[in-house]
Amino acid sequence: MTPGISTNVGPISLERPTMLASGILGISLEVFARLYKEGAGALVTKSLSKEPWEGYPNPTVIGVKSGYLNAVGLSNPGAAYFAKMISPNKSVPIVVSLVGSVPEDFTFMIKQFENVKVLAYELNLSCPHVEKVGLEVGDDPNLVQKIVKEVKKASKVPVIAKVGLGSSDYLETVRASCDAGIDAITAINTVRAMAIDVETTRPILSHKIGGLSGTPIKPIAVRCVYEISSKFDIPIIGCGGISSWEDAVEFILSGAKAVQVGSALVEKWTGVFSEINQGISRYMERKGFQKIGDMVGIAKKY
Amino acid sequence: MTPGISTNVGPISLERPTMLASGILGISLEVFARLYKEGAGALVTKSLSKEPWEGYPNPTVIGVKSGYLNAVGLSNPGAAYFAKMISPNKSVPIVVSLVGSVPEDFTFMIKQFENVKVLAYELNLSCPHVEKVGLEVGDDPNLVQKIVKEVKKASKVPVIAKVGLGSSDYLETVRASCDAGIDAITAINTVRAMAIDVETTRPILSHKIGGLSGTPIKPIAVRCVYEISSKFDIPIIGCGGISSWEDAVEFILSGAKAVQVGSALVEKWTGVFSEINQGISRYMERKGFQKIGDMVGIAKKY
Amino acid sequence: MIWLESQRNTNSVKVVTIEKVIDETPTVRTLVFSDEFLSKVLPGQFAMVWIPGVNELPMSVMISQEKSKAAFTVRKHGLASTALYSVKPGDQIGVRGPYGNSFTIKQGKLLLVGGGTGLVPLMRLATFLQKTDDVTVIMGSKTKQEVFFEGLANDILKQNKHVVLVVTEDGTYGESGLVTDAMQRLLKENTFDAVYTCGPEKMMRKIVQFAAEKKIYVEASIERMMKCGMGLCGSCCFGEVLACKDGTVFDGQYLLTNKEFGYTHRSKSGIMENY
Amino acid sequence: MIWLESQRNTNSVKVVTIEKVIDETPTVRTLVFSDEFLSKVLPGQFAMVWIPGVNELPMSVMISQEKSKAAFTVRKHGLASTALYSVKPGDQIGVRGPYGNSFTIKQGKLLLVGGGTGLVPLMRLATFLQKTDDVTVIMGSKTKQEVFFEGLANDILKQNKHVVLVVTEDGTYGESGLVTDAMQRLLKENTFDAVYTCGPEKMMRKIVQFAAEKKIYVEASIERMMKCGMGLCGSCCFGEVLACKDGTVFDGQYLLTNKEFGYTHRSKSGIMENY
Ligand SMILES: Cc1cc2nc3c(=O)[nH]c(=O)nc-3n(C[C@H](O)[C@H](O)[C@H](O)COP(=O)(O)OP(=O)(O)OC[C@H]3O[C@@H](n4cnc5c(N)ncnc54)[C@H](O)[C@@H]3O)c2cc1C
Ligand SMILES: Cc1cc2nc3c(=O)[nH]c(=O)nc-3n(C[C@H](O)[C@H](O)[C@H](O)COP(=O)(O)OP(=O)(O)OC[C@H]3O[C@@H](n4cnc5c(N)ncnc54)[C@H](O)[C@@H]3O)c2cc1C
Ligand SMILES: Cc1cc2nc3c(=O)[nH]c(=O)nc-3n(C[C@H](O)[C@H](O)[C@H](O)COP(=O)(O)O)c2cc1C
Ligand SMILES: Cc1cc2nc3c(=O)[nH]c(=O)nc-3n(C[C@H](O)[C@H](O)[C@H](O)COP(=O)(O)O)c2cc1C
Ligand code: FES
Ligand code: FES
Repeated sequence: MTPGISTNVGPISLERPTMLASGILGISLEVFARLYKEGAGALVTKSLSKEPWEGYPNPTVIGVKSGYLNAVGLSNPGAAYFAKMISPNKSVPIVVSLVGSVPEDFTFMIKQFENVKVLAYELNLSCPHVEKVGLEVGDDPNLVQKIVKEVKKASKVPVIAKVGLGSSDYLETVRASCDAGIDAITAINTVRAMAIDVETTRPILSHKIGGLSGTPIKPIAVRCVYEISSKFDIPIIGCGGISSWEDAVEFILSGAKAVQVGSALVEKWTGVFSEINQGISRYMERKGFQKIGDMVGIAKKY
Repeated sequence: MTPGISTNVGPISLERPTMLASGILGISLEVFARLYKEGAGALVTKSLSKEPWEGYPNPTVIGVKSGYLNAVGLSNPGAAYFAKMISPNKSVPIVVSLVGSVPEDFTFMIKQFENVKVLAYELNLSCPHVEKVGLEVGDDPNLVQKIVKEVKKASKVPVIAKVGLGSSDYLETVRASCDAGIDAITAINTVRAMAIDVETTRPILSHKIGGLSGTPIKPIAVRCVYEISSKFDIPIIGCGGISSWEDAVEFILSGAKAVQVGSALVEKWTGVFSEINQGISRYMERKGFQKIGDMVGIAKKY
Repeated sequence: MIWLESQRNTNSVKVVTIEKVIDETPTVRTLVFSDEFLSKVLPGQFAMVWIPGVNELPMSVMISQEKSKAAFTVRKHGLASTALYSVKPGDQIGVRGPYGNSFTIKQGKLLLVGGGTGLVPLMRLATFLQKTDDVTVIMGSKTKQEVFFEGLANDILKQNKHVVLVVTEDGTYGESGLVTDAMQRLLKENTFDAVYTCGPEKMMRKIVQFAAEKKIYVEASIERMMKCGMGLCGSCCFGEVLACKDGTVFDGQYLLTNKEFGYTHRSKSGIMENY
Repeated sequence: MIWLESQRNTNSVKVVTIEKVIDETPTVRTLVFSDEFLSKVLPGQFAMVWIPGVNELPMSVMISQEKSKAAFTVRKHGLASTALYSVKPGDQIGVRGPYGNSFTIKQGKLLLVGGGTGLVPLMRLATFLQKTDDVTVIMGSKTKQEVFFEGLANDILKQNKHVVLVVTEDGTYGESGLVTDAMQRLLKENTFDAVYTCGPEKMMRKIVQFAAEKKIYVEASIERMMKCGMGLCGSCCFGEVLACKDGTVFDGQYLLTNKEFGYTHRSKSGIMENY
């Protein structure tokens, strides 16, 4: 669409740097096709598990001052069902997000996608509200290393690890992933958080603790991208609170080669992708940047 | 002032549950006296070090969407100077915040306050932007345990440990503090974060990475208070993004016996303490709570 | 912080206290509460309703007939709706929203076709119509006992030229048969400027087809599994659109291109199921 | 996101481009840039000015005499102010604010006494005065070379009855001596409805005392070490008040109760130092 804003996240080529984040509108091929047409550079699916999951009862997603809390509980129709559903896909760049506890979970799921067009896999090592998967995996660098090794062996397409803030040093999760040959890192997932209603004196989410997303986490996410890109030579996809082109550029300057957008859909809906893309494009023109790569990480030089 | 809202944080008795957080307006006895008169239940000082510190060059504090970033660099006049400055104090409940790297730093500082009226000490184990102190100490439970033990030996008044989200499990910092006999926990400090200006492509804070405070971190802080109070039998002081009585009650319901207010001063100024106190008081009346203790942690029963 | 009502964060849960409970039928109740904000929403908009300790459900915003008050009308069914149905005055529920788009207000000869609690947004719509409109309402239910809102509809439309047609499947009250039968019959002798419908999707599909055949403008309000209500979770996807955000109201022209309409919807895990 | 100017988060750093640099004296320059928001602040308000890669300093908002433009007038001194002084048209600086309260606008016979860059808020104040006011401005500097804003002051007040009195310590221009001498002399023959002052604190203390002795309403704008500018860090504490938030403008009655006024201020680490 707009020239100049194509980007390479390691081996992953994107026409546009603005991706849909995992778990956001991510269960239908038709919706993916629409968002791609409306400007998203790639679409990350809802994190898939071996079996279908119902997720937690509602309330699973609520607003808080300036952001959102969710504990959806990784509801998803399962990898096999999902693979079949997207199998007609020819042209939409879909990144399949996977969640599991042991290497076999992941390799099993990858098998389901054997004959399906997939741009890359994203391993969700950072969901903050489901036991035995997500952050509980990400917090264990040894396990991460094993999983990434097996997944890299099993997958014919690039593999991304999605990290977040857990109860251990997320930079060790990045290190383990890099050591095991990961192709890129997505940072960050939601941050563990909760809200209590003072009238009923109850936690509002049915799972009580969920993940904070949106504007509130942006400065935390920018810091993580900056830290990862300062310490590791690995392509990064920035995620967390991005809702404008300025936000996207902030992540790129701190070291991201692409960005993912989630919560901003609420306020800006599907127009958010082209709005950000056009903003980046105009910014690049004004500042004399030829390509996204020219901007990546330049905030680090100061 | 308002009856019914006095509270006990373990051995620390407060007339009112709303304290001034450390580092906020915290370098002058006259200011403390004023804020006490205006409704604060206690005043926590700027974190003090053995020697005076200039802190980082400006910009040290800036606003971001809906919150604040700071990397003040713990500028402070040093414990000895500060002790002398507040020595005339007779009636203002001052909590002295201390920061250091080894047990001797802390015991040295406590010596300076030997003949000064101090309500309690708060150990800053969680400043996210100064090397060798704060989070770097808090991330090391063994060191925390040693420090707390020595401080408890040296201090004649209660000792609080202030924790935050670092690169290890903050619950281990809490555990180490409890094992060493800490009297209470303050949670949380600011969260490591940064902002990059897209026009100049530079990090804005002179120290680049600072701490996020205000509204954005509230759901994270509530979660921490809830987790600590679910796992440990220790009095907790909640801190992070509190700007209204509803916020304060949310922390109390999740397990805090008192709260600290920082960033809300910007928008509400010194009236924030009595506004919150009155709000809590009216809420208690409406809901039939007799004392703060009746509310503490009741969100955990669901 | 005291939010001015106009600044209210529509996505945050606001707790309200039930003030009045009205029995509409043995299984349907209307719950009335004070909420300036929700009292003013557009016809077709819905709220996410939290039943503390139980669940959260999407509910069309009902009219309350009292200033600054809002209401929901709920049919008891599974666990969550039964819990909501069972609240008493003084109980607290949480609301967030309003969400979704709304019916397009047309003028002239209008037909509203509702089944069961699908009547809720249509009642709200009726209050937005011009006094000069000629309005026909068809309301369907299984049996006499389950008929509700007949009096209310007549009352809302009392200044209009109007007909309220009740249809029961077992013929125990009003006309006998299905709302679709009644509509087909009406269409033989009448034309309409617009048709609005809400109810079971198979019913709506027929209504949309009938209207389309006669080239009458038609809108239907769609239900899907809703978790967030605000366009994040994707659970309400309906072809390439999201029911909570692009809808819930769609026009007939679009609906007839949507392969799911009247046939399939997704479960909580996102698996496609047939109606 | 495009912030409407009215919604701008005053605490976020906004980067602006210097459009014009005016040499006022060999060590003082005025920097002009476009910023609707700052162009409209009250007299006495200040901004925090980021010199990227160097530092951030509090600066009174100067007048620009052009619509939608704002300005700072800076004296080169240490590292940061010299860097700011040295910016060229096209260079970018960051601004946040406005911060602080403002002078109270009185009417009648008014006296403005400024030293050095303390004239900046007084010039802004002059633009807020009524045309019917009788205004005297005393501006002090060490020597002729350092005099600035004389023409500007006359220009702003050209429709007023006014006097602009320049005082140099070495007598190379205007009256010889200190602004306080000039004020004392004026007070012998005149009375005033209000006195406003900004400049070195020892000077301001004398001015406040002189006015107080004559029971004239007086306000002074105070400088302190400022890090946040918004009432968080405490570095600007001045007795029990905070200069950035409770001030920077205080009235004489208060100032004479403040033990620090004219005597002590705090260093970057918070240690009290004498003036
Ligand atoms: C926009 C919208 C407006 C609605 N308005 C009304 C109304 O005004 N009055 C009324 O009585 N009902 C209304 N409903 C239906 C209502 O939300 C519930 O689906 C219904 O009450 C059954 O709930 P349950 O928990 O008792 O069902 P269960 O017995 O638990 O489940 C039965 C079925 O109910 C549906 N369901 C359950 N949870 C949800 C959910 N979160 N979102 C959508 N469907 C769900 C599913 O199809 C499920 O299979 C509306 C639904 C939508 C989407
Ligand atoms: C409200 C306010 C308005 C001001 N308006 C103007 C103005 O319009 N024009 C102008 O030229 N100057 C103004 N100043 C003074 C200016 O902020 C600097 O203090 C001055 O320029 C010296 O800076 P420096 O870095 O060159 O000093 P340095 O040589 O680095 O330091 C010398 C002294 O400058 C002062 N200083 C340094 N940094 C700060 C700071 N962040 N806050 C306060 N004082 C500081 C301290 O007293 C310090 O000891 C104002 C100050 C305040 C508080
Ligand atoms: C409702 C919701 C569901 C989510 N589900 C997933 C998921 O399944 N897998 C995952 O890796 N991240 C999931 N996330 C996290 C997002 O992908 C993203 O990392 C996070 O929301 C931060 O980005 P944002 O601030 O732009 O929303 C979810 C977020 C939300 C709000
Ligand atoms: C400008 C500033 C300075 C701070 N300095 C300290 C400090 O010296 N010691 C400390 O323990 N916490 C310090 N904090 C953290 C606060 O005490 C508090 O934990 C944090 O700001 C979260 O609360 P809030 O959201 O109410 O501001 C500082 C915060 C700010 C904004
Ligand atoms: S209910 Fe979540 S996207 Fe519609
Ligand atoms: S400058 Fe920080 S409180 Fe005034």
